[in-house]
Amino acid sequence: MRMLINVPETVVADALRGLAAAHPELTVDVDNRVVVRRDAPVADKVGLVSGGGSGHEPLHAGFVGPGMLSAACPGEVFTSPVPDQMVRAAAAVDSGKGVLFVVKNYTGDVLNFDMAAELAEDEGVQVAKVLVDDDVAVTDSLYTAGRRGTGATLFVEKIAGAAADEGQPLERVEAIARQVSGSSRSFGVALSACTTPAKGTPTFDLPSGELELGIGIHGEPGRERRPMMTSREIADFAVDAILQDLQPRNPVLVLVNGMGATPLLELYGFNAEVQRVLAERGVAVARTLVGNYVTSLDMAGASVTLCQADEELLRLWDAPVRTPALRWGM
Amino acid sequence: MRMLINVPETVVADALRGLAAAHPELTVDVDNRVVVRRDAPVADKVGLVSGGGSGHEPLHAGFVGPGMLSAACPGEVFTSPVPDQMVRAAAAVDSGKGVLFVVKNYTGDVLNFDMAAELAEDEGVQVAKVLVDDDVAVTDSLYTAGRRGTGATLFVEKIAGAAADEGQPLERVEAIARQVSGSSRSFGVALSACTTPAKGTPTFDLPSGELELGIGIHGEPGRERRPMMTSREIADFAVDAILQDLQPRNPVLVLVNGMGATPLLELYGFNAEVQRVLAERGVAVARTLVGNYVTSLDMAGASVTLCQADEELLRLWDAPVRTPALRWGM
Amino acid sequence: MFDADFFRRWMAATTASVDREAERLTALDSPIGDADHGSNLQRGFLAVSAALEKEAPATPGAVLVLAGRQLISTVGGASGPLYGTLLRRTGKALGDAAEVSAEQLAQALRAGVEAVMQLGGAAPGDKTMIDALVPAVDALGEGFAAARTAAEQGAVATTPLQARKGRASYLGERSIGHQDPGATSSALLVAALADTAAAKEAAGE
Amino acid sequence: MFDADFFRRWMAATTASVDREAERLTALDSPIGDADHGSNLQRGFLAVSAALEKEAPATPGAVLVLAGRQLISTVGGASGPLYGTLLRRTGKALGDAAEVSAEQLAQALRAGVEAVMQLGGAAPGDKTMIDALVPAVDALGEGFAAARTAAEQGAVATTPLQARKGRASYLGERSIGHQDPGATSSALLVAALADTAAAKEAAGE
Ligand SMILES: Nc1ncnc2c1ncn2[C@@H]1O[C@H](COP(=O)(O)OP(=O)(O)O)[C@@H](O)[C@H]1O
Ligand SMILES: Nc1ncnc2c1ncn2[C@@H]1O[C@H](COP(=O)(O)OP(=O)(O)O)[C@@H](O)[C@H]1O
Ligand SMILES: [Mg+2]
Ligand SMILES: [Mg+2]
Ligand SMILES: [Mg+2]
Ligand SMILES: [Mg+2]
Repeated sequence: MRMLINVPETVVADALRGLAAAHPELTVDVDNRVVVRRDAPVADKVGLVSGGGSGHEPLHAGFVGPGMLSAACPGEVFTSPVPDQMVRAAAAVDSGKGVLFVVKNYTGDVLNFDMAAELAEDEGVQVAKVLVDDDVAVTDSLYTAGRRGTGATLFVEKIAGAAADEGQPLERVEAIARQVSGSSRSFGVALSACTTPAKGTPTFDLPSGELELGIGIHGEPGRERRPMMTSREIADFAVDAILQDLQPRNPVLVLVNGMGATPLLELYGFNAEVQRVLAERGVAVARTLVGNYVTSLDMAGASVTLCQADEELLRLWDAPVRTPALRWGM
Repeated sequence: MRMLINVPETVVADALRGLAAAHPELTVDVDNRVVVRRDAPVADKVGLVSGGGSGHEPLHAGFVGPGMLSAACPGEVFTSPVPDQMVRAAAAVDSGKGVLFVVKNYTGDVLNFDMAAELAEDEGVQVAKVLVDDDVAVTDSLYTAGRRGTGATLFVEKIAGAAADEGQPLERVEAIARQVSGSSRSFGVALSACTTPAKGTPTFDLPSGELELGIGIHGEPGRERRPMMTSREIADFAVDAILQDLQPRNPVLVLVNGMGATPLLELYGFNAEVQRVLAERGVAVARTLVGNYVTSLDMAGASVTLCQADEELLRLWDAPVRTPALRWGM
Repeated sequence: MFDADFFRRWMAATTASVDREAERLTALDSPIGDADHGSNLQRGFLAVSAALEKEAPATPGAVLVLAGRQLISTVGGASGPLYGTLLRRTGKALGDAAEVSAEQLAQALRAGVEAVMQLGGAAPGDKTMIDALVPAVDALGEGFAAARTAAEQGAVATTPLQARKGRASYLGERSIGHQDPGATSSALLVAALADTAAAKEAAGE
Repeated sequence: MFDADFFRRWMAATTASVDREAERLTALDSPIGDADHGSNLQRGFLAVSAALEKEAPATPGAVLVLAGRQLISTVGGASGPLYGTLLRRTGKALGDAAEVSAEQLAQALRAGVEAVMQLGGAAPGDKTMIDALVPAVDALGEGFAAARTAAEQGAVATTPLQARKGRASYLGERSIGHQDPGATSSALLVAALADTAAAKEAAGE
């Protein structure tokens, strides 16, 4: 097993201890698995709570801080957290203005956050929820669990986080989060599977020289396997898959996201091709972010997320943010 | 070949185009391979120029910006850049106060930067050089090319960059850079080899279940191969190797650096073990940075760098920085 | 009649069997899922067993409610709320009785399975745990052994299905040809029930 | 006597042979280096050939000076400055003469090799290009064929050595048992010289 770990059982707890050591500006409750910005609850501010399985770092704990999440609940690797964590997080960040749960659309996440919302409301916290389901590789139909939540999570958390920091009320923060989620679409490819600590071997076999199109962020295979494509071809395929679903009129935010093991050198090169195809399709680009943000352990590959941004979303995107993984303006 | 590229020959140029698209605050000369902060030359400020082979991203181009490098010169993958690039960079950033070259100690980098320094001085630019050679896995003796430059490069570039931004003169910036370099030591391990685009297959064979101790950042094997160790054991080994060479009296800066393909989840867990052993050895920690900063393409593994920091270095470390990969305080 | 102790033994048997089969469950969850089902249930049922030992609830209903709550609080993922709801709602349906009949148990289990269907929205044929649970509950009238067989057959019968719920559904047609991990673990749960009942009978209780 | 055209042909022959052997050179640079030597020299000599075609320098010295400058400007790494210096300093030592003798060439090459030793600080036995270049220059008195053989033997003889210069030195004892890529490419350079001289002779020049 090629892993820098002690034993699979303590991977998440170990990471939380390491996170705490590196980030004194966060309160890390290792036992209960809740990461909260140290100054929470911030008076008169809507709390923003997200969470999900571990293995997607820096998502979500790396996005906790001023201008973004108030708290994050990391589950076991690729396993959504339990309601107890979310209830605890909600209680820790609620200033009385309510809490928004940002939920990636996976059966597990949805069910656990739903349960948590009920429990938190029982404890007197006003809770709203927004679902992120941006992955166009999955048909959103009666015959699936709906589209998966992937890269757009970053856009939702950043932009809703900025709205919350401005002091906007829960309904507004929720509406903005919903707008971002609704205007964002993603498509991902894998050049290798990933290896979870619990399993210790790759989640699927992908011979060198082939790639998976339309993968998610949990080491599951994609919709289709093909002979290896060039960066140019992949960019064409991914962007066109998105544009089939989302016809942006406004300039877009672009996230070119690495799945974990793809070198930044390749990721920037891939971004060049993504920008080229967007220009060819007449899509204007307002901002571009390139990096490993919503990962799938040691999977090689990348995803593209586009978010159609109006003036307000752009202003909120540009607003200051100070988290371990995303920082600007302060 | 599991790579998100077009052809090996254009990897660096493609990446520079993608960098330019994502970072309008940088001037990227793709043909001549020079990345310069857009506002250069900054009046009355020493210029800070570094560079080296590509494949270590975000190093160096990701560290260009206020508070850090004035310019970076990316070479081919794992191949130091040519003097022409450095001369061009020096000319672009010199405000008349001179330029400091930050050079990682590899024969190629040293020779090319030496030639560039001569040529730049011929063109009237005052040039000083600082060598980074922090890797304790290599004995610094007559029988080697000296210690390699690895993770400490980040400390040198950040701290010297802050000194330059304060308007300190070339001799001071150089002296501070030299102090940081002299007070920093690193040790790295690989859990897998990496694959260069030119070769297309892993640079060495590392069976799963074994690891390489004392690796550099160029896909070369380390000093020793061993059966797989736990995160705890690796932290003990790496920190002790460093402490054998560097007995810090002051609190240290800690960099827990990923080689590229090791998930952040594991890296944070490894940081927990690094902090534990430092505490056990009585070494106080002033600041900790965890992430993929000085990488080796898609190599799995990590390195630890310690820098003994006095008050001034700590102040300069904390000073604002705004680059693609390192940002705080502004 | 079945008392609280019987239900504790059922849970213990499930814990043992999930622990034994964890790797297989995770392996089944690799090609069409995210390779965590085995470790999820292992973690959950170990917590269930620990809690039952500590609190020792006095009624069948209380045993299952506690077990369900433990699963919800420790498993996460899709299977945590679903299995948690199964046991919790089965337990609730059993009420406060100190002992319950086989028929009461069958009825309560049906209520539990229906709660799972409502929560997760899955119907038979969607390639989920429902495909083992519904046949098991249907067969329970013919005895525990019949339920066990029905659950096992139901699990095996998920192989040719295309998933319509859970993360296997993302794969579309590629989900065909793989046995569903949740249906497989449901068969383990039912088998543990049958084993526990057989042991009770053998002991002449 | 050797004119500018001879030196251009030597460079062209080197380009062709480096191009042909690039993969092998990179492969040699993998176990004890960073897997770039082949592509480094390929890039460099292609640039050399392009520049020579464009500028067509009139003297042997000017050909080598231009070639050396091209290598310095396009190769990078350790081999760029070292090979660049080798050719540039050899060219400088040849001066402005329109034609040079074999003896003048041998002397100039010695000066070039010495410049490389000074720049890189390597001595014979350090497992570098020097281990092919020095024997070649020593043997040049006995003719080009002898130099070729000496360079090839010198390259092969690096295998049992422990590297003391360049990145192979980081490996310590683990560098033993691998042939040095730079010594191998130096042997190609000398072989190209010998081939060019043999072709000249065959053409009765
Ligand atoms: N909507 C649903 N209704 C019923 N069962 C479901 C549903 N979604 C998933 N499952 C079951 O859960 C199992 C997966 O559980 P597990 O791997 O623990 O959770 P996750 O899918 O979150 O990783 C599937 O094999 C399936 O049997
Ligand atoms: N100090 C030195 N003196 C002479 N030759 C050297 C020296 N260092 C390295 N070399 C030669 O350079 C070769 C490596 O070249 P190359 O791979 O192109 O550069 P790099 O080592 O920078 O990747 C080695 O095989 C060796 O022959
Ligand atoms: Mg899961
Ligand atoms: Mg090199
Ligand atoms: Mg699963
Ligand atoms: Mg090399």
